[in-house]
Formats: sequence, structure tokens, C-alpha cells
Amino acid sequence: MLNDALLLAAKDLRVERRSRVLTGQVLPFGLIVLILFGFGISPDRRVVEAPDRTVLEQVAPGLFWLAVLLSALLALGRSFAIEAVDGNLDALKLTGLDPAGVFLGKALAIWLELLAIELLLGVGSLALYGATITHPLLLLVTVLAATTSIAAAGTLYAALASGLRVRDTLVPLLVLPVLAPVLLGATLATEAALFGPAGDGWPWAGLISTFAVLYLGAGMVSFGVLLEET
Amino acid sequence: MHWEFVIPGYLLVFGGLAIYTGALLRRARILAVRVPPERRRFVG
Amino acid sequence: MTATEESATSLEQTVAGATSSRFSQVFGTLTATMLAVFLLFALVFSPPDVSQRDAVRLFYIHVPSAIVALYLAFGITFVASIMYLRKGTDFWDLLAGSSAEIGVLFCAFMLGTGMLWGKPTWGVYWQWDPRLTSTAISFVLFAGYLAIRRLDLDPTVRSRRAAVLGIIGFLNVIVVRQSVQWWRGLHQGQTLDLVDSQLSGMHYFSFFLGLVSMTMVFGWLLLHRFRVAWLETQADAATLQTALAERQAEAADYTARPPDTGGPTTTETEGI
Amino acid sequence: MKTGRCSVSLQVMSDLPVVALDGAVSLISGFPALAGADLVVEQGEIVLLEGPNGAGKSTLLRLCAGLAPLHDGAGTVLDCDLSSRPARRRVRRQVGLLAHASALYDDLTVEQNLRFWAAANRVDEPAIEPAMQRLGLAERLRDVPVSGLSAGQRRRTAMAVIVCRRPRLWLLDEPHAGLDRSGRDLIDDLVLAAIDAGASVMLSSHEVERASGLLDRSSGPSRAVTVVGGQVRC
Repeated sequence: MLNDALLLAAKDLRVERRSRVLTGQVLPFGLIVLILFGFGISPDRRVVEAPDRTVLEQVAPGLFWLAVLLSALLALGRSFAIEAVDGNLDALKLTGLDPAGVFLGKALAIWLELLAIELLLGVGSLALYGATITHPLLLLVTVLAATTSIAAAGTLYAALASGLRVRDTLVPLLVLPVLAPVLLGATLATEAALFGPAGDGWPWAGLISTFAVLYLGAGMVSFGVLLEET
Repeated sequence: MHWEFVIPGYLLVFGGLAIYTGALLRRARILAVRVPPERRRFVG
Repeated sequence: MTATEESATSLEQTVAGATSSRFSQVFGTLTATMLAVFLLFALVFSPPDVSQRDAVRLFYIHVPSAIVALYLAFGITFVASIMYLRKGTDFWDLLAGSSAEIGVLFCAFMLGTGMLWGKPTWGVYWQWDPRLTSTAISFVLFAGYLAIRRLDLDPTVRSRRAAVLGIIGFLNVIVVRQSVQWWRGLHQGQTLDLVDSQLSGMHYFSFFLGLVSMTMVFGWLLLHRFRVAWLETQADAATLQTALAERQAEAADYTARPPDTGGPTTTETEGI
Repeated sequence: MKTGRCSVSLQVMSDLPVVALDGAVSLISGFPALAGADLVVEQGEIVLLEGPNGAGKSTLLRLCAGLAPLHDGAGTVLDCDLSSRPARRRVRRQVGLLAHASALYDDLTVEQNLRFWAAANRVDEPAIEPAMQRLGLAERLRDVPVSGLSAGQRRRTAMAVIVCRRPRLWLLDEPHAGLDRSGRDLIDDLVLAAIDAGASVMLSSHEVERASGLLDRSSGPSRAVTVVGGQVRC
């Protein structure tokens, strides 16, 4: 199963290395989203309770995770678009690959790609919104857990919509409500990691970690159903 | 007091139920013609 | 107000033989009576609340809608989806789909009445109340489920995907609810404490009537929705028989022709 | 995890037919693409499927590959009952299907594609190079991205995947389409070699002359059947 996962993830990453859709399209998209958020929220407005902080800095965690989520939708679309063309999904069914391995492989590739996107968007948010990190460990755990959740849930739901003509419009409808708790938890945990106290953030990091584990499990179990559905 | 909120609320629910039920029964009537009697298990 | 369910029952009688049975007629009459009694209590007998005034009447349909939608309807979808994946019979698939559709309808009722209740009570239509927020998310979640069910896919593929979605969707409803509740608990005091209600026995009784009658409405609708869905599969099965016969006639036509002309050799298309 | 090796099962000479369909009905989105098809394919046999477009040839091949569902009737392929899901999954691993789509990743090179599909199909590394040689992909085309290939070259790459899998049952949907003369000869040679190795082949073709020439050259039994209206006429 793990071998299958690695095989598939390596293939996806190789496709990405050669096509550069993520670096060339998804990443710039994330950055423009970050900048547009700045237009939507006046950069100079200050927080009433903490006048040394701008509103933009205050809401930076939420904006960052929103930008990540929107970029993740594009990355997911790409991940299943390469399988949808030319009968590749049928060919995958014809191999003896373990469905759980296929799920883990697709999710692993998305996970790595998202981490790279998050790193750059994170640097971008810090620069654009002027926030500083006070609790790096909490932030690291949050990022890892939230990314795992997005990758796992996203892969599962993108697979549900795979092979459909309406895939591009259906995936956001399916994925976004599911990831609402992750967005909530990640935002609050990141808020705590930036402005403290860290104690406020750990329960949320725990929540999204639980969510990540649950979705990894759900994906591994249900991918068999999705791959041998006919 | 506040009847201006209560009435739309009840209208919403009961109107919604009436519309849904109406549509459901209309569909049922159309289908009933297409389905031969021997295939009507579960349908009373 | 009682005209609506009267029209519902009279409509039912006119299409007797479509999806109604002796049982559903008796049950439907009972439900209609129950609704009438509920309306009488909810709108006439129940006194206004001290602080909510008459807005408390919205409560009687708001909360039952939420309970029926989130737990009863989506719960049935959850169980039926599991059963479908185990047994693979149409019955469970159709039950899951029917229940989810009515659940989404009740979700919409819950959101609508919730917002109408919020304006006079909280002063705003939308308070980031945990129940309201998590229901809104669940509403979209199951709207997605219904979207999958409506797709023009191979029926087995569609049912299996929907079943996966139905199972995970229900679990998600619980996760969403917990996390949103936690979030609001962290940010502000209990929202409901703001409402200094002093509910009396009459209020509770009206609410109880609402819960019973909404559950009955759900049951009656589910029965009919399921039967409609069942009739649809049976209509498809009947069409299939003719389609099979037509397809086999194609073969007879072809062999009847002289061999040298062959079949219709049109341009190369994607083979079936 | 190295299960279902085809090279081992090739040695097993079962006297049961490789494919046995009895009144097979297969629905594609509610349409009876197969409407009661009967077909028996023996070990080492070539069966040519002829028939007009939309007759059900592709669905017949997909059914034998375990990809199209069996709604009614009975069907076994390589001793697996097509009506059961787990058995269909076993069938899928043991057949080689050349479909209309070539199932290649556009952004990867010919060699990368082959190596991925070989690994996914649990083919041993050493089998890949000879397959590439055989299909004429080992030289200039090796490092060309699949998006830059012609239709015929894509077909050859897809065929190379099947060659290195060495399946017991070859299911070829219009294998000659889009190929030049030498490419078509190559396909014929590969089919004959597969038959000599004990495999069975089902193929559909519009080029009746070429295909019947192939049948004549086969060392084993061979026949042509007509697929029409979702049924098989001998």
C-alpha cells in the first residue's frame, strides 16, 4: 500500500515538475488573492481594542487560510484533471494498485504541493499584512495538521466528482462546506500562534489533527468503493 | 408583537410544504401512468 | 393557514392510486389533523413570551425543523447509505436519497425561521449563532449530495458515490456542529442567555406539538418521496425492456440485409 | 504486494474457456449497449469482432476487462465471475485492454509513462526495455513528452504497456486505427506472438481484409464474429 502511494505521488510530482501548473498558475493565483484581500479590507484601519495593530494584521490568519483553501481547490482540480483525460482512470482501475494506496498517493502529492504553496503564501502574508510569529511550534503543528486535512478531504471529494463534466463546479461545492471546521480551527490556532496566548490555539490544533486522522481513514476506506464502483 | 415576523415564517414553512407536496404528488401521478401494476411493489 | 394542508390532502385524494395507499391516506389525515391542532396551539392558544413576545411562536417550527432535518433526515440517509454499500439494493439507495432531499427542505425551513426569529430577538437577521451557522453549512453539504444524485451518471456509479457522500456528510454535520459550538463558546457568552425567556408549560406543550407534527410531516413526505423514487426506477426498468427489445431488433435488421452492403458504415466515432 | 504475476499464470493451461458470456446484458447510463451477448473464447484463440459503429464492440471488450458492469446474464473471464465485484477486480489485473483512449500522461515522456504503468501493473523492470525496443520507442521517442506524439505513436506507447504486462487475455479495440502500414504489421506480429505464448486475443477492427489475414496466419484456432445490436452473431 505504501509503495503504491509513493509510486503515485512520485508520478504526480513528476507531472507537476514537467508541466509547472502549480508554480506557474496556482501560486500566482494565491498571491493575487492575498493582495485583493488587502483591497477589500482597508490596510490603514486599526483595531479598536488594540490600536497598535491594523485590522488587516488582525485578520491575516483567516485571509491566509482562505487563500490557501482557494489555491487548494485549483490544485485538486489539476490533480484529478490529469487522471480524467485519455482514460487514465480506467487504466488505474486495471492495475492491481491498492485503492487505499491510490488515495494516499494522490493526497501525499497534494500535501507536498500545498506545503510549498503555504510556505510562499505565508511569507507573502507576513510581508503584506505585517504580522509576526510568536509561537512557531504551534504554527508548525497547525500548518501540518490543516494541510493534511485539506489534502485528505479534498482528495476524497475530488475523487467523488472525478470523471464528471461538471467536476470543476462541483468540487468547490462539495469540499468547502466540509473544510469549514478546518478553516475555523486553523484560523483560530494561527491567530493564537501570532498574537498569543498559545494556550488558546492548542485545542484547535488538536481538533484539526483529529479531523486529519479521520479524513485519512475515511479516504482509505472509501477509495475502494470509488475505484470499483461499476 | 412581532407578528410581522411570525406570519412570514409560518407562510414559508407551510407554503414550502404545500409546494413540495404538490410537486411530489404531480410527479407521482405522471409516473403512475408509466409503471405497469406488476412493478408497483412498495407502492401500496 | 389550515388551507394549505387541506389542499394537500384533497390533492392526495385526487391522485389516489399514484403513490398513496390505505396506510398513507390514514397517516396523511392524521398528520393533517395534527398540523391543524399544532397551528391552533402555536398561533392562538400559546401566550406570547415575556421577552420574545410573539416571536416565540417561530420557535415552535424552527427547532423541530432543525431536529428533523439534521438528526432524523440525515441520520436516515447515513444509515441507509451504509446499508446500500452492504446490500447494494435500490431500496436503501432510494431511501437515502429521499430522506436527504426532505432533510434539505427542512434545513431551509430552519434557516428561514431562524433568521426571522433573530431579527426581533437579537436585532439582526443573522447572528453567528452555532446552530444557525452549522445548519447553514450542513445545508450546503447536503445540497452537494443532492447535486451528485442528480448527475447524469451510470446509476450504480451515482448511487455508490452518493452513498459515500451520505455517510461522510452526516459525520461532517456532527463535526461542524461541535466545532462551531466550540468557536462561539470561546468568543462570546451563550447566545441564548441574551434571551431572557420564561417559558411556561403552554410554551413547552406547543413546542412538543410542533416536534410531533413536523416528525409526522417528515414521515408522510418520506413515504411519498420514496414511492416516487421507486416508481421512477420501475419506469426506467420498464423502458429498459423496450430498449432491450429495440436493440435486439437492430441485430435482426442487420442480418436480414444482403451481406455485401454491410451495416451502416458511417464515419468513425467513439465506439460504444 | 507482488501478487497476480501474469508470467506464472501463463503456464497454467486450463481447459475452461478464457471468456464465456451467456446472455450478457450491460447497460451504459441506462442504454443496453450489450443486449444478451453470447460468446466463448478458448485458450490460444483469436476472435475478431466485426460490426457497425455502436454495435457494442467496445462495451464487449470493456465487459471482458471487468470495467463495464454485467447487469443480466452470466459471464466468466479467466475463471472470474463478472457479476461479482471482487472477481471483476481480479479480472482487471489479468487482462490487457487497448481502449480508444491510450491512457497516457501528456506531460510525461514515453519512458516515464511506461515506467509508471509498468510499476503500477507490477511488471518487473527488465521487461520494460524489450517492450520499448519491440514497439520502436527505444530510440528517438524515448524522451519525447507524450503530448508531442502523433496518434500512431501514442497507440504504440499504449501497446507497449500491454506488451510488458504479458496478459493472458488481450482485448484490443481497433488496434490498427491510426497506424501506418509498418505499425499495423507490428501489431499483427505482436498478436501472433501472444497467441504462440498461450494467450488469447479479442480484437475489433474495421479493416476486415487485414484482420482476416491475421486470422489466417494464426497458429491456433481463430474466427470472426459479428457484433450487432448488442449481440454476437457467429
